[in-house]
Amino acid sequence: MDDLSHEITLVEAVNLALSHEMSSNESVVVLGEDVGTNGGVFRATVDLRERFGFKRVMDTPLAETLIAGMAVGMAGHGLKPVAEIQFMGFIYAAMEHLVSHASRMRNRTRGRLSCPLVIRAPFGGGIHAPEHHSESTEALFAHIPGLRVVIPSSPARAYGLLLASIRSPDPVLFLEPKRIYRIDRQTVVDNGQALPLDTCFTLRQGEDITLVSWGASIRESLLAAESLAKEGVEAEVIDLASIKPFDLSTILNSVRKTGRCCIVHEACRSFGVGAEISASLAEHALLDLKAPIRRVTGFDTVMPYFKNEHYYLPSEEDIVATCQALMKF
Amino acid sequence: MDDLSHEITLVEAVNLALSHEMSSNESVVVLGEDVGTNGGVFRATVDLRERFGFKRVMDTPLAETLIAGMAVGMAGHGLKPVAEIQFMGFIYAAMEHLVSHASRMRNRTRGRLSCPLVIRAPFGGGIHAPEHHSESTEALFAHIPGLRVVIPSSPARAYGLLLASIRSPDPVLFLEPKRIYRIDRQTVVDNGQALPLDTCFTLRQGEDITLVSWGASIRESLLAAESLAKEGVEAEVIDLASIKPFDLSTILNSVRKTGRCCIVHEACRSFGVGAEISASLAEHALLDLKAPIRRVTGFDTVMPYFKNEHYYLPSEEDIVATCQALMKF
Amino acid sequence: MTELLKVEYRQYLDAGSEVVTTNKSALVVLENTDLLLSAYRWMALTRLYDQKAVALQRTGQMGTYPSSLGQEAVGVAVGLAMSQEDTLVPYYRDHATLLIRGGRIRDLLLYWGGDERGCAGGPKQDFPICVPIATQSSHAVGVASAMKIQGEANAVVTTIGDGGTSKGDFLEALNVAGAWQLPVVFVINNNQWAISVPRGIQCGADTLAQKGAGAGIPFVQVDGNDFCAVFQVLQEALKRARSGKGATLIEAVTYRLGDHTTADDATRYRSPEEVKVAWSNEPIKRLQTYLADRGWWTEDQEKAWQAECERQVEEGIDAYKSIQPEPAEAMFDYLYDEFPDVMSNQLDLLYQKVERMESLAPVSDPEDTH
Amino acid sequence: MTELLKVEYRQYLDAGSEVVTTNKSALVVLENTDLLLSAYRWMALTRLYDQKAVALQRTGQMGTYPSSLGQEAVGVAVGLAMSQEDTLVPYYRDHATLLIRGGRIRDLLLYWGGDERGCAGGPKQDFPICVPIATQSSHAVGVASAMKIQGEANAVVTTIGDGGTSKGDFLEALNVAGAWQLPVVFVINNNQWAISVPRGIQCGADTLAQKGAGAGIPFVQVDGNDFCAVFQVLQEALKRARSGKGATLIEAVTYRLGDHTTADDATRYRSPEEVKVAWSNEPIKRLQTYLADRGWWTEDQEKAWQAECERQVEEGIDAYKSIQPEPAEAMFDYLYDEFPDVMSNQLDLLYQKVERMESLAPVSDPEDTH
Ligand SMILES: Cc1ncc(C[n+]2csc(CCOP(=O)(O)OP(=O)(O)O)c2C)c(N)n1
Ligand SMILES: Cc1ncc(C[n+]2csc(CCOP(=O)(O)OP(=O)(O)O)c2C)c(N)n1
Ligand SMILES: [Mg+2]
Ligand SMILES: [Mg+2]
Repeated sequence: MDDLSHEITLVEAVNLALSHEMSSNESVVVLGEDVGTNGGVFRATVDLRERFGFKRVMDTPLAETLIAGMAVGMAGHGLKPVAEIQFMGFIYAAMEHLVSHASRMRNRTRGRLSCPLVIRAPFGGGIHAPEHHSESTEALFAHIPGLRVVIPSSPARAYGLLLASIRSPDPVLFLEPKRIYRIDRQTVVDNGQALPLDTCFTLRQGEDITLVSWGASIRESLLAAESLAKEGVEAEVIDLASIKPFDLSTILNSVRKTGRCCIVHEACRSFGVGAEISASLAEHALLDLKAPIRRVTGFDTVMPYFKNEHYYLPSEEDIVATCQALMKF
Repeated sequence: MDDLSHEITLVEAVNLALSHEMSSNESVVVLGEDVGTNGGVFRATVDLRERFGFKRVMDTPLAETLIAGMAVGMAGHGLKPVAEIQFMGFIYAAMEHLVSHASRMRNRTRGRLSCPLVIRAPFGGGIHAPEHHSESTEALFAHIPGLRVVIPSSPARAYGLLLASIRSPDPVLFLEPKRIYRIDRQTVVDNGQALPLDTCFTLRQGEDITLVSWGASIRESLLAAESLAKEGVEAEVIDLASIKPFDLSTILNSVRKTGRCCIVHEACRSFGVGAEISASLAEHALLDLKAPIRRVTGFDTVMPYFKNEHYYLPSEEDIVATCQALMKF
Repeated sequence: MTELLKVEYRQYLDAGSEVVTTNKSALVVLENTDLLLSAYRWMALTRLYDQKAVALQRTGQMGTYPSSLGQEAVGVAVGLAMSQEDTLVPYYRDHATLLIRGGRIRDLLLYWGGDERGCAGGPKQDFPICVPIATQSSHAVGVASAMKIQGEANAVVTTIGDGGTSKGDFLEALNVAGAWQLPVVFVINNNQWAISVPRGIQCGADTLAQKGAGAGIPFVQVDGNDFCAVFQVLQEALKRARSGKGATLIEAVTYRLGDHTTADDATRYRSPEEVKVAWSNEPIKRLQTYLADRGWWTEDQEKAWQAECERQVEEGIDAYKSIQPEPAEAMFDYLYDEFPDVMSNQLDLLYQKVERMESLAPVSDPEDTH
Repeated sequence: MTELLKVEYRQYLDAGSEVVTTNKSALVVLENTDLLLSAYRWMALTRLYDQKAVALQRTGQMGTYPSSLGQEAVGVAVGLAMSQEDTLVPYYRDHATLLIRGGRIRDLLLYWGGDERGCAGGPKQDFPICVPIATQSSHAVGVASAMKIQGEANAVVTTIGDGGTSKGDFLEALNVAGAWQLPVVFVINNNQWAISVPRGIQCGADTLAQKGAGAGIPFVQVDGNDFCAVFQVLQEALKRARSGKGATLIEAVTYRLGDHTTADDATRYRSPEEVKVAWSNEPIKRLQTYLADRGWWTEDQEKAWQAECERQVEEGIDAYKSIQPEPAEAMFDYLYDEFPDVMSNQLDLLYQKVERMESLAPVSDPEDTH
């Protein structure tokens, strides 16, 4: 008998979810640059070619517009394409198909066609990669009606959320925080159980302040929460997970309880995802706030190349400092 | 002697600013689809071909990626390209060049090269146009570090802000609210005077509530302010104008005074530009707020085709109703 | 350096309706009376439909509209050459093809009248009208690839304008179609103009067909006003596609006799002489004369058919005019498969807005645009 | 349908260093001792630099690095054929060309070592290293168009990999270069692989050169391991460009002897046999043998030159290692022309962050990637 539980990394969990869905659903196909023989530059699609063959694991020509556009065509013709964009920094050429087609096909045809595709892309900085390999531009996609944007922050959530994304009848952008691709291992049971796409996950309970984050920054948020606990400040840590559409009520309930909120993300601050969370809270929880809503984020600048990227990335200490300030407000 | 002042429309003001800069600066060139002989599908570039010749007014092949990419090349080689994207709905193919190059060239070369281009695009709904001709996705660009995003709301500001954009050493996305291209006429003196890109414009003073908007929605905002005045509510109306980077302090001072803020925009609500304004206020003016910050916006949906677009577009009545609610809060 | 062989140019009937081919297989088409009569009828219907659609726009009863005047042979050939099981991935000027594939006149009008229900009909696998230029090409290769993966023996036909051939999507799609030997036929409606930009400014190559060379796929140029030739190259290409031999690129050379759309005024950028010359090449008269010369089509038949077209188009217009608009909530009905609970706030706001609107006057008039 | 003529293939020296051309004009290159010695020296320097750069990465002293091993003839030919006034719009594997155009080894290392100052040097008009595939092609036609508008008599050379030829930017740029007769030379470094994707999967055409056909520009395929042939086709193309005759597409057929980058392991996807065969074709030995056979290059010269290369590269490495990192605020210094006042809040936050950091330990080790 197969042992279904593994101690695996986040990127292995991605691979596991892909294998699981490809085994159980013939219409799932994988396409992208180097996803076949090479198994993906991060090994996310390793062994899929061997197991599912050339027809279902396709190395495409080097063209992101094409990858997204073909995925639209495949999804509109009965397949469930899971396309990889090698790095989020190269997703912009794919944008027209996501904005103007993937997210609109059902609406445009009043339900005759739909576009249930998944675009996977590793994102975020902190791995000392070259230029354009450290992007966190999830906000651009979160603004697009009809798309779903999903970001896991642990191996188990990567597995469960990717299953859900592949099974979703809607187009999903699934962003993988590559900084934590291999940083932790976790037991993941390959039971085919998807996680919901309409909820955030409360990773830590606390009464004093609400920390909202997603992706790799969950790591620093949890570390900061531990630090704060030593000072007697109990932070509630919420993993947003589904960025679009997002579950405001869990956050709202938490902030109504704690009266304080700090949002943490790696992307540039201005017009980032944090802004929407803050604005929604400002609209719905004003009277519950004991302190302003603060954001700990990257700066409004091009991500510095890796020699200086530590000046850009939000750190545990940044979060702690901000939370301390909010507690004193 | 030439009479330099004209009663002109917004689109004529765009044309006037282009003529002015092309006359006074040889390196200014115009490129795009149908900008030459045809003078642009909205007539924004009319007569420029006749006056400045084929070399400086270029009908490009039909390729938005190319238009943006060529503009990057031209800007990096001593020209000042003003490229037109025929409708904002077709700008997505140009995104990679804006995000990965235009906004980064100076940074990447530590000042050796820069990318002083202007991309002009008509945007927004309400003109009963076909699919994809009603987009307001300014938020996508506002999130990009190194870009400037500018939106005029009157003929005079179109003239002055476009001059400023063309003279800016930074890359500028200049979005033209086509719904008000021809709706009003205003005297514009062709004096070559640019408006600043680092300030918003307070169009109406008021003590009771701050209305922040930009582009075509300024029209409904001002109408709403008039309506509210009849009920004794004096709204301060601020035209954001420079969306990125934006002038928070004018808004902040206004909201500190009024204690109430309503943000109006046509784009989808979630992760829109309004979110950043609201979040910034929530961070810096919490204690001054007498009511929650509210947004009157388009819905988080694909803009309905024109038969139903009135259900989507923020109206004067929507703004009045929201302001009334905030006054009663 | 390297030179191309002369690109094949296919023409069976010239502008004077004379048979100009010695190709024997052309007879299969040239003597197929049923086919030619059917083609003629569809072309005539399309032309009348186009004319009435423009009139609806001019009288404020519809939105911006792109007539296919002069390009009917291409659209009809595509429609008649395809089988119902093939997949069409069209662009926005394919009215004839949509009609042949079962699209209702009402629905076409709905689409251009600003109502999403316009693309709800037609064969369920066909892609909807596509406005962002050239993006349909990428979708078409996606569909073709899905067909190959799923073992389907059908083909995809996708259309594009001459202007569209400059855009990356089209070129990327050609490339993968060649690399993967996909069952897809690319048809360029080279109507000589991309709004105001003439074909010569769009591309420096002698033919657009030769864009197939770089992708390693066969290509051919055809007289796009000659239904017979277009139909036959399409049949050949479809056969290739269906038998696993891969893609074909067809450039159909025709002319946009009308404005780009009702929002355009072509007199700004092209001469009346050019248009006049083009009229002498137009496809409907050419086929009509051919048919009449052979006694396959009489004046009585013509009259009866025009009356029938009139009836069909008016029926479609009536249906278009009488349909109730969708309710406001329709904007959310197809956004996600299920309306997400987390967005319920938006529905509340919409209902409030609708309530406010119901106590107010109707909206102001449209400005016509692209 | 239509067939291509055989695409011209240029080769002067074969893998065994034998002259295989009867083309008289080839002698201009084959007998230009100074040129060939210079080319040889640059190729040898590039190879040593590449090797040491890889070693720096392997020892954790630099970031991910793309070696140009085996492709030196292409890079050197581009560098030597261009004039200082021409503009180079490179991609990321053009180390030889950058060096020839005055790029400092220190700067190349800085770029790949994660420091923006790496692209601050070189000829002031040259474009920086470009990572997003094929986007440089669009910039190149923009530059070429600026040259034409400004009446400049120079040319642009832009490079791209075989994989890059599939991306829309490249194809759109070819098209406008043909339509507008732009003074630009496109050079494809066809090193047979795009990371793990072999040339055959990338495109179904026999040559990549023939992508020029659809754009109406002349094209030629050349043995990319034969410096002499590459140099001469470049010279011809540059002459065409500078004299207003427009663009040329050159496909240089070579081989990527190393991994894609230091983050890649090519043994996963290609056979050692293939690489072994490719080694017998490599460009440096080919030119060296040719020179040695004629007595133009001796073992003593070789020794002296290797020592000189060692000295230059080590000097560059020392300069790289000893440079102080930029201060944190550098991230804002080149963002806008002037730092916008309205962003001053961000500077405050940065200073606070730096203060916090100064009381903390250094950051953890990098994970190597692309
Ligand atoms: C990506 C994109 N850019 C611009 C437009 C605006 N536009 C609509 S039609 C058109 C010209 C198309 O010309 P062509 O491809 O020759 O097709 P035709 O309309 O002549 O049939 C343009 C520029 C668009 N719809 N999509
Ligand atoms: C737009 C874009 N997509 C993907 C990548 C990731 N990537 C870097 S190099 C490469 C392969 C390039 O192959 P080729 O064009 O043949 O050039 P080579 O590296 O072989 O010189 C890929 C896919 C990228 N840099 N840019
Ligand atoms: Mg056309
Ligand atoms: Mg390569």
